[in-house]
Amino acid sequence: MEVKESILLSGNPSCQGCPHSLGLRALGLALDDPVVIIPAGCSTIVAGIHPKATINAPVLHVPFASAPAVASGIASAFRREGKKKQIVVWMGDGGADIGFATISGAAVRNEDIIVIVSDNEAYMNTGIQSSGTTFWKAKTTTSPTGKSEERKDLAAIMLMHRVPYVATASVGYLPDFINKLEKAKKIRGFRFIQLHSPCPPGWRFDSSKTVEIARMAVKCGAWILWEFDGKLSFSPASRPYKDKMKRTGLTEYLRAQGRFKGIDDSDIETIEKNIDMQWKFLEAFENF
Amino acid sequence: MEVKESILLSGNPSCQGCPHSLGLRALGLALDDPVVIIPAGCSTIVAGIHPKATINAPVLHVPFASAPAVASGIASAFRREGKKKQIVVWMGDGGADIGFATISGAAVRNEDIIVIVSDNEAYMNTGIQSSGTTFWKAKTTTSPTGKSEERKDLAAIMLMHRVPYVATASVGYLPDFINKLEKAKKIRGFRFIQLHSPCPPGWRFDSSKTVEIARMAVKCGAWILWEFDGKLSFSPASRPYKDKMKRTGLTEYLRAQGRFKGIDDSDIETIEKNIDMQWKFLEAFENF
Amino acid sequence: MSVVEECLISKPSKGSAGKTGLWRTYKPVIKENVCNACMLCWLYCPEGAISKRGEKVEIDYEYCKGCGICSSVCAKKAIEMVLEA
Amino acid sequence: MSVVEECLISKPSKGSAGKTGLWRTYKPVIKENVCNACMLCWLYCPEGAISKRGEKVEIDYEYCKGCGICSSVCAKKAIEMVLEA
Amino acid sequence: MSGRTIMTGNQAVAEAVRLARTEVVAAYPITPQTVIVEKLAEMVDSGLLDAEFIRVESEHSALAAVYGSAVAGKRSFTATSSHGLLYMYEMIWWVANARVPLVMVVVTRTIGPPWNIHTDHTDLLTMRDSGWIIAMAENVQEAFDLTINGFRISEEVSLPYTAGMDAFQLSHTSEVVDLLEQQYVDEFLPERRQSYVFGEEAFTVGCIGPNEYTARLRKDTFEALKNTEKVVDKVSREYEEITGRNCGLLEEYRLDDAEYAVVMMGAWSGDAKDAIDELRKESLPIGLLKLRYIRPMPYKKIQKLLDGKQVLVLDRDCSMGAGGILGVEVKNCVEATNIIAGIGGIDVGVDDFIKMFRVFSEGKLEVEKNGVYWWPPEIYDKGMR
Amino acid sequence: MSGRTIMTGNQAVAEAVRLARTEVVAAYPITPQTVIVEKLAEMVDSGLLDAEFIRVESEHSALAAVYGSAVAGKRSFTATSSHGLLYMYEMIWWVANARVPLVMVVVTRTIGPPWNIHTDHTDLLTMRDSGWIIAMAENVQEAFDLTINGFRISEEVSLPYTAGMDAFQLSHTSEVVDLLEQQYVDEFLPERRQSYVFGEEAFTVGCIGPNEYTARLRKDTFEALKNTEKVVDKVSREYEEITGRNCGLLEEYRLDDAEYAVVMMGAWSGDAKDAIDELRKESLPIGLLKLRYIRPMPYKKIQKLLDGKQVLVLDRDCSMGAGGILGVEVKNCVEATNIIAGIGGIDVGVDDFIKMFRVFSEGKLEVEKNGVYWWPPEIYDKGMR
Amino acid sequence: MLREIVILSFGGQGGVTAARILALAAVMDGKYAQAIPQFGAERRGSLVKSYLRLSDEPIRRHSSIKKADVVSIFAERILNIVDIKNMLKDEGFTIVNAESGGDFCINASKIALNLNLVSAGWPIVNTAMAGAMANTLGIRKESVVKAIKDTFSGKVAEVNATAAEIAYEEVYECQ
Amino acid sequence: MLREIVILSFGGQGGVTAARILALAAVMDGKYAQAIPQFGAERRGSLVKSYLRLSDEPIRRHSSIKKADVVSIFAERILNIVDIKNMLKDEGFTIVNAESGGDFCINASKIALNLNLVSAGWPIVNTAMAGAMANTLGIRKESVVKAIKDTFSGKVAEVNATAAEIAYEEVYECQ
Ligand SMILES: Cc1ncc(C[n+]2csc(CCOP(=O)(O)OP(=O)(O)O)c2C)c(N)n1
Ligand SMILES: Cc1ncc(C[n+]2csc(CCOP(=O)(O)OP(=O)(O)O)c2C)c(N)n1
Ligand code: SF4
Ligand code: SF4
Ligand code: SF4
Ligand code: SF4
Ligand code: SF4
Ligand code: SF4
Ligand SMILES: [Mg+2]
Ligand SMILES: [Mg+2]
Repeated sequence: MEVKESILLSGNPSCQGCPHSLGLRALGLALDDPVVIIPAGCSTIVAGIHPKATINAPVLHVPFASAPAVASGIASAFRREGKKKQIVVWMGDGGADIGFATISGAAVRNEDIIVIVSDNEAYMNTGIQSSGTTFWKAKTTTSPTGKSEERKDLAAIMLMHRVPYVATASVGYLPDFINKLEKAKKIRGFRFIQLHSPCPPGWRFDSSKTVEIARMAVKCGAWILWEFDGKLSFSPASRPYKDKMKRTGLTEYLRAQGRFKGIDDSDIETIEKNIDMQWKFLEAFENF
Repeated sequence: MEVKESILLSGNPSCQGCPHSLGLRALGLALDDPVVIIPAGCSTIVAGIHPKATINAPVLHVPFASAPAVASGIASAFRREGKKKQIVVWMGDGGADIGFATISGAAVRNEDIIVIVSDNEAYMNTGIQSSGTTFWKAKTTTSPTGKSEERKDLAAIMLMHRVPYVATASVGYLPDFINKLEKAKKIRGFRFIQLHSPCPPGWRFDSSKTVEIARMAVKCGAWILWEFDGKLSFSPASRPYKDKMKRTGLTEYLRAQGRFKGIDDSDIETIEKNIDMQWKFLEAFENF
Repeated sequence: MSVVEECLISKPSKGSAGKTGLWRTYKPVIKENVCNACMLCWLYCPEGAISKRGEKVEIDYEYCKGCGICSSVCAKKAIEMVLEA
Repeated sequence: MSVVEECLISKPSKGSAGKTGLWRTYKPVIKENVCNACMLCWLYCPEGAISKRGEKVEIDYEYCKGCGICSSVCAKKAIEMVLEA
Repeated sequence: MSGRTIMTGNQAVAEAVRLARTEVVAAYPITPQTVIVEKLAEMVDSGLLDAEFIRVESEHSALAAVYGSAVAGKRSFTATSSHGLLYMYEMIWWVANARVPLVMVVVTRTIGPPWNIHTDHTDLLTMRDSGWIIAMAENVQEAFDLTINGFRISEEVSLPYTAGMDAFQLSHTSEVVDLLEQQYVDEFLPERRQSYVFGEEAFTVGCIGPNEYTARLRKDTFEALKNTEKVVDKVSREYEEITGRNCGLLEEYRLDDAEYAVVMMGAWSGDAKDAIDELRKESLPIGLLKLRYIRPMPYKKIQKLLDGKQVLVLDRDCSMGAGGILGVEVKNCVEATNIIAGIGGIDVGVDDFIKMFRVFSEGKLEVEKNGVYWWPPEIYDKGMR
Repeated sequence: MSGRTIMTGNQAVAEAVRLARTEVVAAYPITPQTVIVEKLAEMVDSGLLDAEFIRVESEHSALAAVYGSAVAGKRSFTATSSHGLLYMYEMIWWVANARVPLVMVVVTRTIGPPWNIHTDHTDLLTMRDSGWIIAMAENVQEAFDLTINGFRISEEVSLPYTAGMDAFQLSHTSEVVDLLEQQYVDEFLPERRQSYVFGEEAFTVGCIGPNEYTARLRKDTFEALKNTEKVVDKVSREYEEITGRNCGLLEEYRLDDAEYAVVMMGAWSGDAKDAIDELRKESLPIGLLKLRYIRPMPYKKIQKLLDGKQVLVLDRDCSMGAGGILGVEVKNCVEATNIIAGIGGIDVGVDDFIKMFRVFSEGKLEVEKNGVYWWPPEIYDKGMR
Repeated sequence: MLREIVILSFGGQGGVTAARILALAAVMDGKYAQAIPQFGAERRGSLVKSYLRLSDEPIRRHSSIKKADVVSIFAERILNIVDIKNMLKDEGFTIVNAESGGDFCINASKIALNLNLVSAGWPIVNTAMAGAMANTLGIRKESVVKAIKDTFSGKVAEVNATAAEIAYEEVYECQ
Repeated sequence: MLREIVILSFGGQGGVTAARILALAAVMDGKYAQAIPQFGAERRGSLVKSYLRLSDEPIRRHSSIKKADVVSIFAERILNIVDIKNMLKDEGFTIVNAESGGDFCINASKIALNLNLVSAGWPIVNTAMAGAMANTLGIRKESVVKAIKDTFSGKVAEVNATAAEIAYEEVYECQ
């Protein structure tokens, strides 16, 4: 493995074991010249406390719902100068709720930007409230007895926007995420990656387990790594789990997290069914 | 055909041959007790000029991006009273641009409302500007030489929201639209219908041709009628055109509209390819 | 009625845009002998200006805007569009 | 520097949250003899606190927050988490 | 829960909303308002509050949703702060023009950039033209009281009501609060009233039409808001009878015999009172006029109370290119000096006020007419790095 | 295109944006601003304007997009109106606090409900606290001139700039305009300047941090905006040298020897001038002070010009529960009577002004201090149905 | 001297365009002018009001015209549905697209039909009416023609210019 | 009399909770009290300041405490990284979770560990510290215990109450 500096500097205000930090580090390893647009969210804090900044690249903080639009403007400006930098929107799943029209608008315009949703399945910066992507039955401060709705499948919805590149990734599989970024950076137009980002305080697990939990999600099939670049394919880490028999540890995955405390077997069965559905759905696409 | 009064009263300010009027009439024929929420758009005008109102039902005008959220609040209020009326959001494709986060949010919450996007493929009320759903190559005042991006596939995107009911419809096939509304009204939760609404001044065709143009769109396969209520199926009017050979008149469909003036054969070929893709995509779903 | 109601609440009534029959350039005229009262024109009239009185199909010329859709959807070609005087 | 720049522009530098090494409860300690310098821990350290000096893998204790991810991802089990004094 | 306890401002507001038997809550989280939302979600989830909680996807939708429930006749509540308030700004105007009663709490917070979560009253004051009734709490008790008063007043005059409370200084600070028993709240809050209810009758709300209708409606709103002065007087007297606590338009503190009068609002008024007590010990004749309501702005009362005094208006907010917002408004009816302080959450305490008031009374704050004085001068003098 | 022609306000603005060699335009349609957007889209499409046009999906995104292009160093433009302005309100504050120069035209329009597309200045004035430079055109020529001036001034002081123009009365009315040749505009508009450019250097804009930084930045903005008075003076003199047309902060019309002074802004000022000419014929000593800029608010100049006169402030806007917005502001520095008229687009013409001014000069408009007078009284007196 | 003109037409007849053409023509004559469309949503076929002001001095007012010096009526039918008197000054005059019924008359429809200026069944009378109005308002024929050619292009410009020229000549006093 | 107390702790140690418990206890004693958390983003492990005010009269001020009557330090390490003097009034005193180094000392960590009050490797010292502080601040032991039981529930409440009781008794003057 080539050891190089990333853009994320040590001593920043992220929590111990923060998934956004993992993702931002990988981002810096994959892209040479990123310009990063960050709407409100934990990453706002991770990005540093004035007068010091965490990220060694141009970074612009922007209002919560605005990031892909601001990025569109920057893309226009860069185009007029022939500037070739990668314009990256780094946002949370909450940003994708309030800003969904903005993401969708930029996608429909096929703006030349990369939008990454670092998805920790809740509004963490404001203290763990339910978002669209919050897992069914997960306890948050606005769903104290567990969320009653299914999670929103952001990546699939973006796929239907018919943009040139859509992928899922996970902080448990950084080389895969880096690969995807490297592929994405060679494509022009709107690129979207949903990065699965288990959060220790938000999901209630020990800070040492961020990577482990992320991997459990993939192994039990609850988080599926795939990529669309004209054609949909499952990523190597997820490929084995097309075979349902190979998926393992759903119960362990759920029980390892405080947010699922009290979940019962019939709930787990329901979740399993939904997971099967999701695989079937993606397979239908794979063959399309 | 049973002749009854609809909710749309004569002598309202819609243009001659207005598709929204057709849609609203059908709405009134299908639902017994609708409550209609209308964000900014041509329908704002169609709804009447104070102190007279066009629609013989409770109607609430609301800000452009807010309709599904306002409807959510009304649904909560009705639920507390045990009131059983159908809450219908009647919006344009422009409302679905600026308000896409709002639609998506209500869908994710599975709110007990029907959202109908009467899609005339542009911002008509403000004078024919491009929207997300504007057809590729269509001339609008903000795309004077033809729109450069593909149209946004709203219904497919809503399908990915995994809500209980999603359908497309057309003002050229009102009995089909009425059927769908009748089916939708029996389902609880979030229901979405994208209604194809050719607009005489906006698309530049004679006011007598609204229905004709709408039917041409279906016959050439450019607009596909389908329905998802747990399972996706093609609607009777579109079913024949699964067979590509049966699709007819794409060139005629396009040339009948002033907005496509100057479109050339290679453009039409591209459009045909995209139409084929769309059918393939929906067929993949049909079998899923 | 309070000022709020007076200014914010509009009541359903025909002709909120006035007598829209005035907008017409062409006037739809039903050939009674050809019409079979299938009511397709009624269904597709965006104005709701067509109705059935007994077995007779009628057009409300006070409000019919003359769009011509009725004529175009009538399978029997029973509606003719006539230039207004 | 203008007031605008002074107040709005932050410069990249380590320790924007101070010496975050102070946050630790447990301290990661590398067993040099077990470590094979695969650098997995470097890749997955969310702080970027791990580096390679020559063939040696080093942890920057000034900033390492003690999350324990390095220890958990090390296939060789070469990192032990030790309670801070 | 009733009797004396300690609570944060956010908790107290949630408690007030519960006691008011609110039926629909929709809100979107934003620091430092979040706890209100969480508490209410919890109360609804646990059945402690028999209401619907709508987990909307933005503030625009939060106010839109409670607009929907309120216009359909249900007592409704939301809360927000800063960027959330700005994001729902279109809806703010809409609900006021639609004359729909509902209550919103605004936890006042600085507007970015830079991102800053601390108190500053500018966000709340962006609402001042729109037709909302606007109150501002000095402490947790007032946050609780005003929220309850809010439902009553809002429904009586058919206008939306907001109560502001300072970020952290009230929202997150635990203070002594005297709660109310349900039965008293029930007595104080009659059945919901509103000028029209949507959903049953076939009518349309908000059609375009001749301009005269808009104009008439605006004047009616203007008058309804002016009339709210009297309603606040009446309602706060009633509330005082029940609780012994007055939540009227204004609070006078040692103002009667004062030669110098300070005008301000919000949590730091408490610090100013302590400072005034100190200065009174030195026989400086200074007093305070605390604005508990900014809309309606009780000009006449203010003018009467300040007549003949040297007036200092303290703003924790700013209208760029004009002055402090309260400064501009108060100068409408009396001559005054204006200080902008505590901007961006800067801590301003008793010692600061003592200094300020002293300098002011010594006539050394003489700034250009319509200019303002920025406090504390030190931090503006030189660079900070 | 240059020389004298006739154009609507919307067309003239688009022309000014073209002449300024704007590089990025992002805007969202709303009546009555739409034509600006359409014209610019057409110019870009046809190559007449070498710029990028971003077809955003909302106003929030429109201002966000030009924020992006402007912060990255490009001359950028957007336009909006009413609900569009309210929908982008969060971004309005953001770009001002970020000190990014750009120009936006606001076609002033009534806020709903009821839906109403006619003029009313309240929308524009909701921006008055935020740090934007705010101008208001009287006629199509001024809309053209102010747009060009806007780029110059905005870039010189690193603050965003907006010019308002009345819905329909200017936006859709064709009037005589003297256009400028490109070379003069090029001379008048130097290379773009701004306080920092984003995109190349590794730094972060807008991090949270100690409150002092926020406070310092706010004071700096306040001062930059105050300083804009001088910049407007200077720039408008330069512009006058080139064009013979002055676009300074204020315009005096027969004010010198007037005993009665009217203060107002926008398209109806022209009608007021005609009315003044009529009344002067009757030897009523009345004059007009037209505000061409509302931010910075040139209090001192206003005070000096109005000193000793009987002042009438005319508002086509309203701050509910307080008064007309200009009324409140002007009363900050002089005593004045305040009329709110033309609300919701109500037509107010020469005859109305003659009546108003006469009644005023006869002392019959005496309203309660801080109260306002609603014009025309007829429409408020009784029901309308 | 300021002259205030109201044009009454049906949406789609081009009343606003006529006002703009006349304003432009007046400017070409060295005058000041202002053309104001009806404010609001205008639908094809609905009754539309447009305003035109002409003056030797800069025009400052922007309000609508309540009492006009001239009212121009683009369709004879309008005479039956609008109370023209009410919007005309005592000394004002009307000009109508009809054989009679106004102070000045012109059969603009016929001119349009003859030149095949038709859209969706309707004769497009705006340029003919502009020509006729120009004459009664003292605007030079060359200016109207030029204004029309600046407004339209190619063949359309030619035909419309011809319509205006014919009407300019043919307009006559009725009573 | 108004007394102003600053609590210094690491995020996760529960400094804010301690302040709230003491405030509640003081109210139970018939006093007035106010507990203010550090304003801003608090991360596990980072240094956190909380404020506590106690008084016989209603407390009106809401600003932070710059010079405290009492500074309470939840971890010995903090002594090395913070200049305590600077935030303490001349006549003020400190109370430290340590065997020495403050005016008052208490080994709260030991008490917590003994009671198995541990989370993520850390002893949870807030209730023990609350107990110790209560004593030095003149708050009744019963009130702290009750305040703790009002704050937590079940077994957790019991153990924490015990911690407070022990610390209440064990706190001692150091120097
Ligand atoms: C308009 C607006 N509303 C609300 C907020 C408050 N807010 C800041 S961050 C955040 C949640 C962020 O959640 P997410 O995007 O998932 O990021 P995370 O914190 O989980 O990384 C919220 C609600 C805001 N800054 N602006
Ligand atoms: C926030 C906001 N932005 C813009 C507008 C202006 N506006 C009103 S209707 C409309 C377009 C409507 O288009 P669509 O939804 O497609 O409806 P249609 O008119 O085509 O029926 C626009 C942009 C508005 N009312 N509010
Ligand atoms: S809450 Fe989670 S996502 Fe946010 S900074 Fe902490 S670890 Fe990272
Ligand atoms: S423009 Fe089209 S959609 Fe709008 S009212 Fe006219 S016909 Fe209907
Ligand atoms: S569609 Fe034709 S046949 Fe049928 S009812 Fe109408 S006119 Fe008669
Ligand atoms: S012409 Fe149009 S409006 Fe008239 S009856 Fe036929 S369909 Fe209806
Ligand atoms: S992961 Fe383990 S083996 Fe690899 S470099 Fe780190 S400590 Fe050494
Ligand atoms: S404990 Fe965490 S922060 Fe420290 S070196 Fe290991 S991974 Fe990095
Ligand atoms: Mg998140
Ligand atoms: Mg549309």
